[in-house]
Amino acid sequence: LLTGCGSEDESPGETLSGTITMAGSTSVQPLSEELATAFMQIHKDARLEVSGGGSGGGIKAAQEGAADIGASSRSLKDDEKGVVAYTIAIDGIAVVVHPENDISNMSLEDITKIFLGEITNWSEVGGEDVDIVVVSREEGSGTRGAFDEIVLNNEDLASTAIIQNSTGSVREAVSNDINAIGYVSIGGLNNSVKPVKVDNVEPTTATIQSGAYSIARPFIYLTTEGKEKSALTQAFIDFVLSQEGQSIVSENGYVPVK
Amino acid sequence: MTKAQKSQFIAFGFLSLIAMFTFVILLAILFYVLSRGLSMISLEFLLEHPRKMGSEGGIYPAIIGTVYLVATTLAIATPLGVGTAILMNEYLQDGPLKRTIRFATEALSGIPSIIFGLFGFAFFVILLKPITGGWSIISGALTGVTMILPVIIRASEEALKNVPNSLREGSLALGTTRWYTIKKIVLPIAFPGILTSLILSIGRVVGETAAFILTLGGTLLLPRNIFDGSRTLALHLYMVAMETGNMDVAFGTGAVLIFLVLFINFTTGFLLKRLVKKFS
Amino acid sequence: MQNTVYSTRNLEIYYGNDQIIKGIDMDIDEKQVTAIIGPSGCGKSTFLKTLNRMIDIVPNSKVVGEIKYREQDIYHEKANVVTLRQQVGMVFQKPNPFPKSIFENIAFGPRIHGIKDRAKLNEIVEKSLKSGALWDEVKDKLNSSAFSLSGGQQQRLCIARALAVEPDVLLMDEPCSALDPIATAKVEDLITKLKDKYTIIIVTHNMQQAARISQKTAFFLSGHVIEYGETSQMFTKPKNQKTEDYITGRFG
Amino acid sequence: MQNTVYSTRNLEIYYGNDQIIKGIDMDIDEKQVTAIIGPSGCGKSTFLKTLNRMIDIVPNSKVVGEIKYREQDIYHEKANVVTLRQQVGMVFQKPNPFPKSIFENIAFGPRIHGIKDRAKLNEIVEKSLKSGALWDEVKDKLNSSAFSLSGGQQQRLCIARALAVEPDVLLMDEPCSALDPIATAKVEDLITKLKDKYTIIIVTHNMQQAARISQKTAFFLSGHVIEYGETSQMFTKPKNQKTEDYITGRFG
Amino acid sequence: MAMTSVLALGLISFFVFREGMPIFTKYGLSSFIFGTTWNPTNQIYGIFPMIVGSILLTIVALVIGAPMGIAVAVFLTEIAPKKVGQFFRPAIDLLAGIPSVIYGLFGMVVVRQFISEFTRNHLGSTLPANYQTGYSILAGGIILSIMILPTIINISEDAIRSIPKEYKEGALALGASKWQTIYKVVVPAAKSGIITSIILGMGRALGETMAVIMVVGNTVLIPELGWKGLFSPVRSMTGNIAIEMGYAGPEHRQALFATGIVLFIFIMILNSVTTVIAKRGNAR
Ligand SMILES: Nc1ncnc2c1ncn2[C@@H]1O[C@H](COP(=O)(O)OP(=O)(O)OP(=O)(O)O)[C@@H](O)[C@H]1O
Ligand SMILES: Nc1ncnc2c1ncn2[C@@H]1O[C@H](COP(=O)(O)OP(=O)(O)OP(=O)(O)O)[C@@H](O)[C@H]1O
Ligand SMILES: [Mg+2]
Ligand SMILES: [Mg+2]
Ligand SMILES: O=P([O-])([O-])[O-]
Repeated sequence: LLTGCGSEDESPGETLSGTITMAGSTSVQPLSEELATAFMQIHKDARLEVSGGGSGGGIKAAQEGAADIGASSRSLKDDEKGVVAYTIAIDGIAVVVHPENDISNMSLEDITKIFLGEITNWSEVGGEDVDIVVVSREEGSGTRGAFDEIVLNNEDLASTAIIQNSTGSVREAVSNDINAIGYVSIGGLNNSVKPVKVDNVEPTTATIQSGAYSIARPFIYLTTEGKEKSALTQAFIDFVLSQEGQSIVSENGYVPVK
Repeated sequence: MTKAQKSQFIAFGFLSLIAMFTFVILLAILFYVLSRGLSMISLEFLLEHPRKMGSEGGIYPAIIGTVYLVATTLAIATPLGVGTAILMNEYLQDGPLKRTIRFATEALSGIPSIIFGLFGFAFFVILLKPITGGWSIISGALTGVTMILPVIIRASEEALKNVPNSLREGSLALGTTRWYTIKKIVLPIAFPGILTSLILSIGRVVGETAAFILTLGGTLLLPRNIFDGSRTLALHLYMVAMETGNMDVAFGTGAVLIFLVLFINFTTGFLLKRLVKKFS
Repeated sequence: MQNTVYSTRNLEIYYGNDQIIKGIDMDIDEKQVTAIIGPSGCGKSTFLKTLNRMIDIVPNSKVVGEIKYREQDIYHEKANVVTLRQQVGMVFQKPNPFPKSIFENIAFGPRIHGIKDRAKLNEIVEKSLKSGALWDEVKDKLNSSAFSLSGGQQQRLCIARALAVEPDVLLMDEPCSALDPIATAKVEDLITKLKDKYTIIIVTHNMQQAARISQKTAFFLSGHVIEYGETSQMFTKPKNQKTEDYITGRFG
Repeated sequence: MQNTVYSTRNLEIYYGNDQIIKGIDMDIDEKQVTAIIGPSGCGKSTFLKTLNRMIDIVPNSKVVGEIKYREQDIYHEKANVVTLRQQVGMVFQKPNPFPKSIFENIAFGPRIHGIKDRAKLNEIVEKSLKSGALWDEVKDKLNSSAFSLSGGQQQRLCIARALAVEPDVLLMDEPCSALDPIATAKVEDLITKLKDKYTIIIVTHNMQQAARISQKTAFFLSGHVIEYGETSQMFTKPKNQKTEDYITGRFG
Repeated sequence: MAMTSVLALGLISFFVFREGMPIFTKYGLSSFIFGTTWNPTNQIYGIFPMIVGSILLTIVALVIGAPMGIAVAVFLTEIAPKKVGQFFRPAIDLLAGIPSVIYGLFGMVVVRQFISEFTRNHLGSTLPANYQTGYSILAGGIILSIMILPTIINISEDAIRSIPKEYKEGALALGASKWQTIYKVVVPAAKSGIITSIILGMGRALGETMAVIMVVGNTVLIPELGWKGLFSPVRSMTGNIAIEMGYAGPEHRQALFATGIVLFIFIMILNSVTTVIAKRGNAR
């Protein structure tokens, strides 16, 4: 049982084997799974363990070397040092409501007000006369960080918001509640929730790429600064940024960076 | 009816009702989870690898991960736990040492699992990463050991206590040493009880999530050895439900877990019955 | 004059802070039956357990004073308790056979003392069961569980088990109190036979039993030996008023 | 000629498949002490427990035959066991006070039988404790825990507790076997006093006790009544050889 | 070897305290415990809402679970025929063996949904919107109450069974009915064991993590006073740790370990209370 727990022992040129662990953003996670699966199909002896945790954890894991690759779904802040960042994709954040909610378009301003708690009833934005249930992500989430920055200008979220700790559970909470509003990675959309247009712009890869849809953020892979990457880690990052890797990115509904 | 009889009638009726209600709750939970989960269970579900973060495909790696974790945890915890129990019950007299161990064991058994998780994360995952490989089955198992140790110690002690003292006296009075008496008389009799404690702790490991979410890593890949990260069935259920929202897979996993628990309980029940038989 | 097997001097025994035995000087002779009588709680069992140091396993027990077994101080720091217990067998109030076969119960002792040879073991088992007056009743079912025996048979099995390690002394703590009259009679017969070869010290609640089987009797009361002497004399003309009160049933 | 309180006919009692009492016909008289003696396991306690149907709570117990208490068939389907137990009090081998105060122990019975008035309760408690020969010893600490009393006091408390519901009969199962000689003497005195007002049926292991306090004695052996008659006669000239063997201590 | 558990306890305490203490020294104990704002991004760490949340969840769980558990224990020990008991025992063992995530899943899908529909349909006009989602103290309390049932039942049952049968005989022989014997003698005598069972159940409720996360909404919020508060979403201390641990930056992580310390101390207090009660019980 006592074999291969490190990735340091490969010399380049041989077939790639060993383990790398990736941790962090739950928004990046589905994409990472796809990329890792494709990569492991080429390199049968390689093992890429993908786990969640959230962007904050991903950054931290990369800084400390707890994981070989950290994943974040927002850009780094100025004080987040000690890591090397690779942007691997651009992702939009879709504002979602229950599929039976009549509203399909909202202004960015209204969305801001709803999440700040200044608008509390759907009738104020043209819907039925019922209270709005706000669903947000937890502290440390990259999606939340990006959303707070772009939509809330870093003001405080309404204190009454329901907090869910992954893309999937926000989607679940909104899909179960006709009065709810939330936000998720567009790669995490499915038909259990309805994305709304923001200022008449639909959240799609095309509108994000063109810049017309403004609520977007990068997906970033991070490695520890000043520590030599293992051949496997390097090979994986190279693969992700390659033609092949980037086509997987767009196949999964994200905007490629190359 | 006299007054006393009347109030007895009412009280007993009421208590019986509550008891039935409890029973119904259990049935409702079981029935609900199984009715939604059973249709998911198939050979493919059990033997395939998951796809799309677990929302498609099967749960094979989680099954194997569970087996690995349970085996590793027990392999470490059994000698420690049973050994401690023997020491506590057969050798140590009341004194500071015994009291310290007793205190520690009791304190450990009361600590919430999330604290074990915090500790396991800081100690086994981060600090001992060069040895444990960070998030890995061994990190999870070592964390699990700290959790189930009190269960094993206490239940084994109980089993040892149930060995009538007269048998120890009988053996010692023939001029045997303590260890010989333990080996030849006490342990064979206590064996079913000790085994029961081990199986109980399997249940604990199988059902635990909070401690393992911070120590196992939660990868969907099949573990190859104990230094690989992994996820257990319970962790898989949680992650699938929370990250992907695919409740069918979650309930399918839940149904498998329930079968596992049923199996565990059945086995302990069987062992306990044997134990009882031996002494009556 | 017979040899002295045990002699105690200023023997005091404590459980925690409770003094149970309060200074006993007593010499016990070889190859006869010495009975210990006295009301419940007076310390009979405690005293008996001290003679083969079974009291060691009682938490917080403390023994002060001197006990010599065949001139050896058994509480000397170099004393070997395993050897002592091999020489001083014990039979308990409730029969306590091991949950094993009849054969294995008897063979248990010899095995630990190193006898492995099957033929030899067979021989010991037969001999011990015969000495225990049980052979005829069990010879056809040596491999049955000891629990299949009746209470009286179990008690004789325990005696046979003690005999199998060839002891010098047998301590018995109310060996008949869980037995019916017929089983009691058999065990009493056995004891009477055994006294030719072994020194027997027996605790009993049954005055008549003491009178029937013992040569010497000690009357214990609250941790003291009130009277100790020839059984025949003690039951006919006790010297002490308390002894008389006790044996005539005025209390206890 | 005295009134008969109990009469049993063809009484058989079983635990599961074991027949413990094997057909007993016995009449027990009013306002005297009837002692039941016999070796351990012969069924004394079982018989006693049947008289107030406490045996009902033993799982798998079965009673066959007839027991009449003051002309009433107590096993009749309409018989009220609560009333029966109120009339037939019981005192157990080990004193069993409730973990409550002395006062509450005595007041327990009256309370469940509906007495709520505090003054009335006070009066009953005092009277019962006096009848139980305990009043002087505890009158200043009625609110202390019953466990603070000595064993003998606890046993008298239990007797007083039984008296507090004004019973007709008192059943006592070896009430002194856990007591020291002095406490025993006090309880025996008490019993002797009580027999003027109550019918007392007492199981005892102590032959002298039976001789001292009872008017009639029944000797039980293996579920049969071997001999039943005047105590004085039975201890001086028993009719049956087995009785003689037993009371002279030849077995048991 | 026997020191393993001592070592484990020592290590756990050491690590949790070492990682968590800096927060106390930096921001002060009282602002950490009594602060009502939790905003790690801006270095504001107040866990008072989580403390309140944990306590309220525990109270609701006990209010529902304790009477039920004790009732079942009394039923099983004193009333139920043996056959019924044989039915129940495996059922309770099963209840104890079901992993907490299954309770969480059931709670999330069934209980939460039910509460949500109930509030929408019947209390829609009186409750604020975020009290109508079903993610609530009530949902958490219900799930926890089921989860603590086996603890309460088993330990109370043991306590009741270990009452010397002499007490019962004493009462019955005085002509008490079975029920009078139970509530006047048996239950009072088993009191310390029953209280212990409740405190242990309390510990279990306070320490439960995953099932709680799944049903309480995890909002950092002090619920309204009064019955409406039942429907409020909350976050527990355990939930706070589990949700944010993965994400945490250095100081944020310390704050989570500090939450662990507070939880740890709560549990230690409960443990000592049980020890004291057990001692008192034994002393009798
Ligand atoms: N392990 C123990 N710890 C503390 N006290 C004990 C222990 N064993 C016995 N005692 C107490 O010591 C005293 C003497 O006990 P012992 O068993 O020697 O009495 P005994 O004469 O054999 O009585 P019995 O006839 O009832 O067997 C009693 O008061 C008893 O309660
Ligand atoms: N609850 C029970 N179930 C089965 N058998 C029992 C039960 N109680 C007693 N017995 C058996 O019934 C027989 C008579 O018991 P009982 O208690 O009546 O004897 P006793 O004459 O009172 O003896 P002692 O003097 O030891 O108290 C014994 O063989 C005993 O083992
Ligand atoms: Mg004794
Ligand atoms: Mg009896
Ligand atoms: O899980 P996140 O991508 O929101 O950090």
